[in-house]
Amino acid sequence: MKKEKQSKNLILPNNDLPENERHLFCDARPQPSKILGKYVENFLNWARANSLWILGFGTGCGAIELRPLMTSRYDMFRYGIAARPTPRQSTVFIIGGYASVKTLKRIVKSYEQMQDPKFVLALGSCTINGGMYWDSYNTINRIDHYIPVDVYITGCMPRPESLIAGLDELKKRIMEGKTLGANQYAENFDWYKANQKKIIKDWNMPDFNW
Amino acid sequence: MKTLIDELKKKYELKKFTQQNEFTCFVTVSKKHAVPFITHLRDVENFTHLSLVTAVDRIEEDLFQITYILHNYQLKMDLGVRVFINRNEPVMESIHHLWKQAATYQRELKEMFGIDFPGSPGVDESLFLEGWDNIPPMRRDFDTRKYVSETYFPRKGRKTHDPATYMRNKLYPTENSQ
Amino acid sequence: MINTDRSKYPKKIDGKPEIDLDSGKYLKIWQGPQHPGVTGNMALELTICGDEVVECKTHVGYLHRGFEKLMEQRKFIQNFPIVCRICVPEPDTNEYLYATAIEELGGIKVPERALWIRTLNLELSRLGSFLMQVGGQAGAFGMGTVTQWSITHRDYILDLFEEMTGGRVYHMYMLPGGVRAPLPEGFEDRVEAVLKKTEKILSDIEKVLLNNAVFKGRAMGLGIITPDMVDKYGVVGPNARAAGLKRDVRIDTPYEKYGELDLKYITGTKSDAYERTLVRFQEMFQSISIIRQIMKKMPEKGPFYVKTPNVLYWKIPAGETYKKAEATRGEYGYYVVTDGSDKPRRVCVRGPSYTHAIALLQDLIVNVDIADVPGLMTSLHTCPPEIER
Amino acid sequence: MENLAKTIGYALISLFVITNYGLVLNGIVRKIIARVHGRLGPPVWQPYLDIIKTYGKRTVISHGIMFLLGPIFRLAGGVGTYLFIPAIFGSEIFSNFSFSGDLLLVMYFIFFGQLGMALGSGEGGHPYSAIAVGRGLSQMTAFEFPFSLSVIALAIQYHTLSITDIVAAQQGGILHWTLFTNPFAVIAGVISMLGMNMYSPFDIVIAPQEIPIGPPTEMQSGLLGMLQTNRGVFNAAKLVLFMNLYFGGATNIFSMIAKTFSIYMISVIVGVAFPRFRTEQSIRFFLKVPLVIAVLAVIYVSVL
Repeated sequence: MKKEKQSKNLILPNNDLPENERHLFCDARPQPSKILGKYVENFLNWARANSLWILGFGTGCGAIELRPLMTSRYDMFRYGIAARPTPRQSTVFIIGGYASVKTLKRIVKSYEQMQDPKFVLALGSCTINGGMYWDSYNTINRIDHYIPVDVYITGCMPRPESLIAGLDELKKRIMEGKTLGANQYAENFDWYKANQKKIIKDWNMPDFNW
Repeated sequence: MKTLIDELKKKYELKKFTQQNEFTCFVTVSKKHAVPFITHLRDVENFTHLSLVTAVDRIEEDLFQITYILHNYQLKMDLGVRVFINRNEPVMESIHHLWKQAATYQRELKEMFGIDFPGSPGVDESLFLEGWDNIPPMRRDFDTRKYVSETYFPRKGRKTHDPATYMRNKLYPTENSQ
Repeated sequence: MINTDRSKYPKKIDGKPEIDLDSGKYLKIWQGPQHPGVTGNMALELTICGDEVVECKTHVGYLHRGFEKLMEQRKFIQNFPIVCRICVPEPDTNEYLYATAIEELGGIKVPERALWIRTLNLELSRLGSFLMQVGGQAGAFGMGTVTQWSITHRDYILDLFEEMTGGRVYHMYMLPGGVRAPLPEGFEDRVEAVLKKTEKILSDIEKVLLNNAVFKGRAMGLGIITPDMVDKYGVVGPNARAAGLKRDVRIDTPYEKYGELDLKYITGTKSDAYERTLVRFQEMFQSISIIRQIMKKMPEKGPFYVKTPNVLYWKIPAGETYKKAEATRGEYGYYVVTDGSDKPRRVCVRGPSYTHAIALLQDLIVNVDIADVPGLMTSLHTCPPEIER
Repeated sequence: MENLAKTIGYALISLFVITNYGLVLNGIVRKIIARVHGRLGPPVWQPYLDIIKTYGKRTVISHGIMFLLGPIFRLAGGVGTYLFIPAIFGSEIFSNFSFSGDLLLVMYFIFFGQLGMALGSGEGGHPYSAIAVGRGLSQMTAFEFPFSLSVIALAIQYHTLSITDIVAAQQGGILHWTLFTNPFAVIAGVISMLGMNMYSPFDIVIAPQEIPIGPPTEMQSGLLGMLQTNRGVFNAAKLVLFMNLYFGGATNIFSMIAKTFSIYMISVIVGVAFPRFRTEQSIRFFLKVPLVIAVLAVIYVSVL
């Protein structure tokens, strides 16, 4: 069913862009990238799991615990985890807690700019069901309706130890080859887009930001 | 402080004065005298520091209460100036010419309460929200829980109790009084 | 030293620079929200000409959670766990201010020992937040070493909080009527050990950072706040003190036990980024001495919590008050209005960064080299969560 | 003919060796910096993992042909720099394609890569890339002055432009090194090496807090992998060059490793102890003291 839907509109409309700017932006849908042979993929997964680059985007109060994680108390560099300032090069996106609508727009943008394979680590209870802010008019309740999530870390606020545990869990999943979030996003693209456009009122960007 | 307010009563029409604690007191001033009164406080009585501009939605009396909190570094006193404006045409004079940061506060009030401050720079731009198309969220008649349940995707299984009844049933399961 | 002579362009038309982006002289850059240099989650819309910023617009609201709306629909005691989420690096000020405002309106007298414990808690959180700020200041100028050191030592203070309150970042410790728990056994010794560590690392940082020629060359003359700007922009806290004005809420309007402690105004003269860093440094040493005084005067026994009416049915008579305390960034205020029901009518939070990050930064940043924008932001110690609530 | 084949084969071997050496050196340096911070730091083989991962990305996006060529130029610059430096004096394997007058070619290759990178990142279209390219090129021209002057001083001193001859002239005891025969040139050269190695206070091109992270902002996947590989080759090549010019070259691989490592430590230790310069501060710095010292070096060798 999804297949025929995709084949119908392979070109994104980019309706929300002004006419004179449409040609400037990419209008191709994301396609699920093909998985290589078993042994190659295992080898690459081993490398991916041992060099996780976190996108330096403190989207919420979870960012406060990333700093102790980077310093000598809980030294995350030991595990080959580093922070990259640009989404093009980073592989892990840590959603630091609640995401307000204004931030969610930037989260989607940054997530789509990251290169496959990319992993999402949702931090804090507020990404799971809204947590403290379940009835706030400006924070979303479930992040997994807007971008695919690989690992959740509960708590408000989660301790650095639990962050490390979550990253270990992520490593395990990568080794097992279960983290195909990007493909999932490409396959259910229309559903994700519909959810995003439902709450992001002024959508003044292309439908898919390469 | 009381004396100061009393002798200011001659010039401006001031109403209820309350000494909240040893450092804080509040006074009500009519809408048309508000900005001259604040200017006088700033220039003559050197209440030179504007701490806060905020509003309270008195929906029962159909009023908005705008509160300016000024601080005097000589007397070490906080003075809250209350101004009541009509909730149906919420327009107030701007004080951005007195303090630079007042423009930001008024911008927030415009967005959160829908109170307009004509002439305040950038008062119409949204400060916190983006693409908000509902009634201003801080008004009492905006029901955020209803909005959330309609807009976002609440995860099933979240139970909310009224803590009073919940605790009573938990502690005294036998008697179901009240 | 920054060249402040922008006589050529942009031409000023009645005060506002006229900027024609098509002329190719100007470049519009969004610094943030995804940017390692900005503090927290906010954005600066910079228009740069060459390497210098000619116009800036601060965009906040990425962290807006509508706290004030949430508080209006929760009971008084239900609010006390969420107020600390307002400011992440320094939550205790929020807890204290909310608790004391409720106590004043509800007519509750807090016992002596609780006051002392609260003062200790506030001062410890100030110390931790200052350490974090110095780390950020060094990192913004590209000195990662000092960042690592200072943030590690802030972690020891978080350990103290964990032992005292059970929470590492969010403590939920000061509730209306007192504090949740007394100090644990032998707490003084561990506080003293952490203070010794902190003093040592501070002296190291002073050697490495404050006497560093490169740091001086960049921070001196950056973002000067003249004393007449202070009242015009509502500058408070260390930023105002670095301009030479004696303004400290702990001394002006003493709260809790600050009246009985020996502390003094710490002022600078030039009020550039370097001076502000110096002021914050001496603040840290002062709060270390304050903590020592508190631990000396801390009463051993006595009630630490006064019984409030049943919090589930607690109705507070109508009234309004404005309580303020000195956070690391300056005057932090809570304006609470009650209407006789069991929920607050309005709670408004006044964060000091509100003025620093928007009104002040937009004007200070003009003619600053784009390389210095993060340093300037950090030297103002802007903290987005308290702006947006 | 087989002579040429042998040379090429040997050059490839030495290139392979120097690449791995450079990558391991990066890993060791990361660990050393981490120790200064009080951390343990990543494992030494971390650079290899990063390179494998970046090459193993599933998608690549391009902003145009020049964008794709930029990293290739950079890598070519790094490899070319190395291939014309005799790494180990007297060793046939590590003599590479060194010939008389190769010094000029090497000095050209050192900056060839940066120019290619500038073009590529320019097409990337990211404003920070553009700013960083401006910064990088201006700083490059700044430390070019003292560096070229000190090389000229060496050329006058040893009456040759061949690195092999310069190394040969420094053999026979530590006192024959340029470090002692012409200290001015060494000081000027080493200071400009600090600028070349992109550590604080001269890392204004990849200033993470200011213009994250400069030219490679848009580079991803394989393109980034090339840059990382180049970082291994190019660092090692530069270190070997400085070792040859100033510190008496190396007669076996162990002395080469020891010397290059200690040369690299200079910029690392300076890097962890200083904040970052502003652009014009850095340029002013290079045009003051090092330039004067370099001129002194030229005068010194001319009057002798």
